[in-house]
Amino acid sequence: MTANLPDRAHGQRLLREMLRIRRFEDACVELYSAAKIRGFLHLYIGEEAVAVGVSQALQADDAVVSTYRDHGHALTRGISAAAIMAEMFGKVEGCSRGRGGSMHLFDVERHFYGGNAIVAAGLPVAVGLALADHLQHRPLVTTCFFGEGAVAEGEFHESMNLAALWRLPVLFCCENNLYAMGTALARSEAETNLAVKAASYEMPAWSVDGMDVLAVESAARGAVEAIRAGGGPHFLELRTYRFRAHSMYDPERYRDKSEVETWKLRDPITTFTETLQGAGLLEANGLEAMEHEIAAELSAAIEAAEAGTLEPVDQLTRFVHSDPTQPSEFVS
Amino acid sequence: MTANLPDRAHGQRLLREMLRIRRFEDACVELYSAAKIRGFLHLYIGEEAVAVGVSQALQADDAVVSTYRDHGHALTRGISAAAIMAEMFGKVEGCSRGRGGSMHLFDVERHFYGGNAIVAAGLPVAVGLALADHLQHRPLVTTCFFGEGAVAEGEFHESMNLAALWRLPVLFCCENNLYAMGTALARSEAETNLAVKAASYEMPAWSVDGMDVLAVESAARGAVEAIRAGGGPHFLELRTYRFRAHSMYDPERYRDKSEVETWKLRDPITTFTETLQGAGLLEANGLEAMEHEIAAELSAAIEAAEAGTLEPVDQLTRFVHSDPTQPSEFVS
Amino acid sequence: MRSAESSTAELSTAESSKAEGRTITYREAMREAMHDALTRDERVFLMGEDVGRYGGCFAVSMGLLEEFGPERIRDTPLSESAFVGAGIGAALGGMRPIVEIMTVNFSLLALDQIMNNAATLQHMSGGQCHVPLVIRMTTGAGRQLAAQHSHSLEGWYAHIPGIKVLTPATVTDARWMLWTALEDPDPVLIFEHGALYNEKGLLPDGIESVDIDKAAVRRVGGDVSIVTYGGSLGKAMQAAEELASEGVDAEVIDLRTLRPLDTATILASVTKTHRMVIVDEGWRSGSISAEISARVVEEAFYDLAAPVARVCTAEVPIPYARHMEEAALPQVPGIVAAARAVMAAPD
Amino acid sequence: MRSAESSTAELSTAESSKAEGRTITYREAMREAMHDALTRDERVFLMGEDVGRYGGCFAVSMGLLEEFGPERIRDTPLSESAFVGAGIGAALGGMRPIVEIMTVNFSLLALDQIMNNAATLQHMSGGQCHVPLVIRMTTGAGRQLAAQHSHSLEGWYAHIPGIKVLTPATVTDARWMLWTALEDPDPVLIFEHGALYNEKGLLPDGIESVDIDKAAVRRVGGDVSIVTYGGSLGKAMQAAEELASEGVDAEVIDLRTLRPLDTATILASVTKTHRMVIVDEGWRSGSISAEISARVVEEAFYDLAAPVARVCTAEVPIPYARHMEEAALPQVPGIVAAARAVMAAPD
Ligand SMILES: Cc1ncc(C[n+]2csc(CCOP(=O)(O)OP(=O)(O)O)c2C)c(N)n1
Ligand SMILES: Cc1ncc(C[n+]2csc(CCOP(=O)(O)OP(=O)(O)O)c2C)c(N)n1
Ligand SMILES: [Mg+2]
Ligand SMILES: [Mg+2]
Repeated sequence: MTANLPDRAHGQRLLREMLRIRRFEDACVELYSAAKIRGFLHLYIGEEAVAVGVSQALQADDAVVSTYRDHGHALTRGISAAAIMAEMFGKVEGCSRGRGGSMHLFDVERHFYGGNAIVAAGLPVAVGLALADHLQHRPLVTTCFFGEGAVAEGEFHESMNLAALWRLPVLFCCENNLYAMGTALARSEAETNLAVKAASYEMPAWSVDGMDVLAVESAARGAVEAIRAGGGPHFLELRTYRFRAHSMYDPERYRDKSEVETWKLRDPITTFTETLQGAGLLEANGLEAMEHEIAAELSAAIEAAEAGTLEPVDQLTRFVHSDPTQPSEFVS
Repeated sequence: MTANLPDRAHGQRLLREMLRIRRFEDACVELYSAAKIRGFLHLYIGEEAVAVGVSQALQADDAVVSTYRDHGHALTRGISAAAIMAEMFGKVEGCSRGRGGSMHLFDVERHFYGGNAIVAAGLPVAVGLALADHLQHRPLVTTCFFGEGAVAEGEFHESMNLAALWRLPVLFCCENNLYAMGTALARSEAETNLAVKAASYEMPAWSVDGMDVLAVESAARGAVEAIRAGGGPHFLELRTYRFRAHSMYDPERYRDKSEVETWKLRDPITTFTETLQGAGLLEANGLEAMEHEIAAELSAAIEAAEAGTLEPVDQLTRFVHSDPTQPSEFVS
Repeated sequence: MRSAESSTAELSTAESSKAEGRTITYREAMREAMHDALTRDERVFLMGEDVGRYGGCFAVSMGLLEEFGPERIRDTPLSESAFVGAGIGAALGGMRPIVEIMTVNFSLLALDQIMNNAATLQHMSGGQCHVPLVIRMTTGAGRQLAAQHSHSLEGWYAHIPGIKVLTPATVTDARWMLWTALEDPDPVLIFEHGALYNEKGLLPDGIESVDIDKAAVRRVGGDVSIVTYGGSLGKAMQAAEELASEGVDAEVIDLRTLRPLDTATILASVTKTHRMVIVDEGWRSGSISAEISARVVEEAFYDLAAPVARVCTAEVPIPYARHMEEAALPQVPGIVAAARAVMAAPD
Repeated sequence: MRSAESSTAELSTAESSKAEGRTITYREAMREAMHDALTRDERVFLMGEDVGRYGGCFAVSMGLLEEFGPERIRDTPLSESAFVGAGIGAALGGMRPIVEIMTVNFSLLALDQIMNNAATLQHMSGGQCHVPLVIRMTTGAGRQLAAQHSHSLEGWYAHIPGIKVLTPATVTDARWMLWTALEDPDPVLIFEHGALYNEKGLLPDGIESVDIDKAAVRRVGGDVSIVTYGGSLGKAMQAAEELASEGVDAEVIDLRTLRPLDTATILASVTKTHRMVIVDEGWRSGSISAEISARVVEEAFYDLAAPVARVCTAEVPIPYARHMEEAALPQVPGIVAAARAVMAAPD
C-alpha cells in the first residue's frame, strides 16, 4: 500500500519526474544504437520511483553520490537533460566536459559527486562528505546510492561501520533490483534480507517498496529527518527491478522473460498514473501533456548535444592536476 | 562456569600446553631484549586457553591459518619449540627457514598455513583452503584465527559471506582481546557484539569465555563437529585478554594498569591449575614437574636455535619462484 | 604434437604464413583454453563474477557452466579480495583455480591478496607453500569506458616478485598460454586486452602448447626494433608495414610475458638493429617500457645508435570522449613517427 | 621568513653546514609539521589507525589527541579502504584531511580508492572535483619485519597520474613538506621511511616552507651523479664520502618528489658528470630507477659516457633473517661498486 496521497501538484511533479527519466533512457537506447552514445550505458528504466522518491527528501545543498547507473539520480538532482546528453556525446557542454561519459555524471555546484563506476567505491566517499559536514557543523545529509550487488564488497562493510561508529549523516540507499549483472541476490548473499544486514551495524534500516514512489518518498523523508536531527546514518533497502538489460551488452540469460513481465505489471509510472487518475489528481490527458513537454525538452537536449563542441585534443592533459594558472578553478 | 571436568590425563595435557606457551613467550621476551629475536614480536600471554582449547577439536590434517600473533597456534599444532625458536633466530632450521620470522611461522606438512601479518588477510585464504577440501570431498575443517580488530576489515565481511554462501567448512575463531593495538573494540565497531555481527551472515556464532580452556574446547568441539557434518562455517568469539603489550614497542597508553590486573585474576593457567587441583586431578607438585620439563624443552630449543645455521647469502633469490631443478619441492 | 617455438624468429613468423589451421576469435581461443583445461585436469575450476549464468562479462566463459556445472564454474559475489584470496587458499589446498577478475580496474581491490599473499607465501614459508593459481583479467582502453574502466596495469603488476605476468596478443597464445600457466607451480596473471576478444586469427594445427617465458619476434627486420605486447601488437605490426613502405625494415617483438622479461630476445634484436622503439599502453612514467629501456641501456649501451624511444599512454586518466581517448593512447602514426626519429639519429 | 631553495645545489648544501638551527629527529619534525598544520588551518584533521590514543604506531602523532581532541585526531577502525575513501570525501567537502595509513604495506587495501577515486575524480568530473588530501605512510625495509611489512612502493605509486608522491629524506623536508602538500589542491602521498624516524638532523632556523616539485643536490660533485631519495639518501651520502676518499667526486641528488619527477635537475647533473648511478630501495624491475634511466637516455643520451647503473632491492619478498635482508637491500658497498664501474667506462 502506498502512503497517504500527495496533493495534486506534488503528485504530478513526481509522475513527471519519473516519466522524464523513462523517456530520457528511451532516448539513450536509440542514441546508443545510432552510436551517438558510446562506452557502457546502464539504464534506470523500472527504477525511476527510487531516485524520484528519495530526492524529494533532500535539500539543494545535500550531497549525493551515485553509481554508473546514474542518469536518474542526476536528472532528479537538477542536472539538465542537455548537460547529461552532451556528456554522453563526449562534448564540452557535458556535465563532466565529456571526460566522464554516462557512468561519470558530475555537478559539484549541485553537490552531485558523481557516478562512480567501481561497485561500492562511492560509499567511503559519501562517508567522507558526511564527515566534512559533521566537522563543519553543517546540518546536511549525504545520500549514497548503490546496488544490492555492492553489499558483498568489503567497502560496503567498512563504510557502514565507519558511518555508524561515528554517527555520520549518511543516507545509504540500496537499490535492490535483485541482480548484479547476472548474479541473483541469493547467489551473492548468505543473508538476503538486506535490512537485517544493515541493522547489524547498529544502523536503523528499512525495506521499502521501490516501485511505489510515495512509499519511497515517505521512507526517505523519515530517514532524512532523523539523520538531520542527529540520529546518525540510516539505511534504506529499495526493492525495485530493472526492466532492461544490465548494460547494452547483456544477453540476459540469467532471468526469465516471464519474471520481467511480472515485474512490469508493477511499473512505477503506470501504477502511479493510475493512482493519481483514480484519485482525480491527474486529468485523462494529463500524461499526454507531460509526454509532449518532455519530448520537447529531450529533443532540444539531443539537438544541443549534437551541436556541442568537441574539446580540442591539445587539452588532453588538463584536469590531471589543478591548473595553477586558473586558481578560480579551485576554491580553497 | 567451566564445562564438565576432563579426565586427569586430558586435563593435565591442557594445562601443560598452556603453560608451555606461556613459558615459550616468557623466553621470547628475554631473547628479544638480548636482540636474539628481532623484528616485530607479538606475544600470546593471557590468551593461551584459546589456542589450546580450539586445537583439541582439530584433526592432524585439518588446516589452520593464523596471524602475526601465532606462537601459541603453532605450538599447539605441533610445530616444535625448536623450529619456532630457530625461525626467530633467523636460522635455516626455522620452520620457515628463517625467511619468515615470528610473524610468519609455517609448517605445511602440519597443514599450518602461516602467520599472516596483514590483518584479516588470512580469512580469504582459509576460505579457499576449505573450498579445496569441499571440492575434493575431504571431510576436513579449516580453522582461521584472527583478532577482533580484523572484524572491521572488508576482507572479514567478504570472507564470512563467501564461506556462508558456499557453506564451506571453516571455523572462524575471533580472538577478542578487546584491543587492536591501542584501539578498544568500542572505538572500532558500531556493533560490539561480535556474535551478532557474525550471525548476520546466517552463520551459527557463539561467544565463549576465552579464559576458560574447557569452555573453549567444548565450544570448538561442538562447532567442528557441526562443520564436519556438513553444517557449514561457524564463528566463535573467544573473549580473552592480552596481558602484555601489543608488540615490543607499545607504551600501552590506551589502557589502565588496573584493567590489566583485573584480567590477570582470570589468568587461564592459574585458574585452570586451581580447577584441576581442586578436583584432585593434579598433584600439589604437578605444576612444578611440568615447569621443569618445559624449561628443559625450551632451553634445548634455544640452544639449538643458537647453534643453527645461517642460510648462505647466495641463496637469497630462492623461494621467489618454485625451483624447477628441485621438482620434489612442489608436489603437483 | 608440437610446441610453438615462439622464441625463434624464423619459426614463429614462418608458422603463421605457412601453417594450416582454423580461424577463430581471441574470445573463442580463450574459451577453448578453459574448456580444455577443465577437461584435462579435474583440479581446475573457474571462479569469478558472472562467469557462470551470465556467461562471462565478455562472453568468454559462455557455455562452460552448462557443461561443467556450478561446482567448477563458480559465480562469486562482488568480493574481489575474498575470491582472489580463496583462489590462493584453494591452490594451497591442491586445486588449480582459474580466478577471473572481470577487469584489471577491479583488481586493485584484490591487490593485497595478490602482492602480500600470492606472491609472497612461498618465500615467507621458506619454500613450503606453492600457489599454482591463475588469475585472468581483461585490461586496456580503447572502448570509451572512461577513467575507471580503462587501466592498463599489466606492466605495473610486473613489478611484483613472485608472480608471472602474461599478455597473450595472438589467438595462438590465447589458446595455449592458459594451460602452461596452470602447469606452473606459482601464481600467474593473464591480462587479456579487451579490444582483442573479437579479433580473428589463425590457430595453427599441430601446436598444442606454448612456452610462457620467451618473447616472440612477430616480424623480422633489420633497421629498428619495435618492442610491444598485448593490445598494442596490432598497432606495432601496422606501423611496421607503413615503415616498410618507406623503406624502413622494422623488427617487431611481442614480449608475451612481462614478468619475467625475456631480456635476451630484446637484446638480440637491438644488437642487430641498434635502434629501439617501445610501444606500451601503460602510462609512460614507471611503465614496463621504462624497465625495458633501462635494461637495454645496461646491457647494450654501446650497441645503441640512438636513444631508446617510447610510445606510451599519456599521463592522464583515460577520458571518455572518443577523440580524446584516441589521443591519449599509442597510435600507429605515433609509432611510425618515433621509429622515423630513431632512424634519423646518426649511425 | 625564508623558503628552502632546495633546487639550488650551492644553497641547499651550504644551508646544512652554515645554518643555525635545532637538532631534532625526523619523528619530531613530522610531529611538529602536523602540530603546525593543525594549528594553522582548522580544516586540517588527522585520521588513521591508532593515531590518537596509541600515539601513532611509530609515535609520530604522540600528544596530538590530547591537544587537539578526538574530533580532529581520529582513531579509525582497521578499514583502510573506507578511511582513505572518507579522506577523499572529506577533502571534496572542504576539509584538508591528513590520512595516515600505518604502513605502505596496508595501503594496498586502499589502492582502489587512491587510484580510481583520489587520482581520477578531478579528471572524470571535467575539472570540477578537487581532492586536497594528504596521505602519509611509513615505507621501507631494514628492520627485519619480513615480506609483508617491508615494501618500498613509493616508486610504484609514482606511476599513477593525478597524485603527487613525496619522499622526505631530511629533517627539513619532514618538517616542511607536509604543509606544502596540504596547500596543494590535489592528492599528495607522503612516504616516510621507517628507518628515518630516529635519525637526527639540523632543522635550520628561518626556513618556513619548502617546495615539493624540485629535487635537491645534497652533495655537489663532478664525476658521477648518484640519484636517490628517501631512506637511501644516507647510504648514497656515505658512498659519496667513500668515493671521495678514492678520488671520485660524486654528486648526490635527492629526488624528494617521485611524481612529478624533476627531470631537469637530474639532466643538469648528468650533463655535467656524464655518469649516473641510481639508488632505489624498490624492487629493481619497474622501479622508479627504471623511469629515471629511461628519461636520461631519452633526454641526455649523447651526454652519457657510460650506461646508467642501478642499485636496487633484489627481486625477492624481503626475508626476515638479518643477513639476508641486508643482502636484499641497496647497501653502501654496492653503491660504491656501481659508481666505480661507471667510472671505469671509457670517457
Ligand atoms: C568492484 C567492481 N567489480 C565489478 C564491477 C563490474 N560490474 C559493474 S556493474 C556490476 C553489477 C553491480 O550490481 P548492483 O550493485 O546490484 O547494481 P545494479 O547494476 O544492479 O544497479 C558489476 C559486477 C565493477 N564495476 N566494480
Ligand atoms: C591491514 C593491516 N592494517 C594494519 C596493520 C597493523 N596492525 C598490526 S596488528 C594490529 C592490531 C590488530 O588487532 P586485532 O585484530 O584485534 O589482533 P590482536 O593484535 O589484538 O591479536 C594492527 C593495526 C596490519 N598488520 N594490517
Ligand atoms: Mg542490482
Ligand atoms: Mg585484539
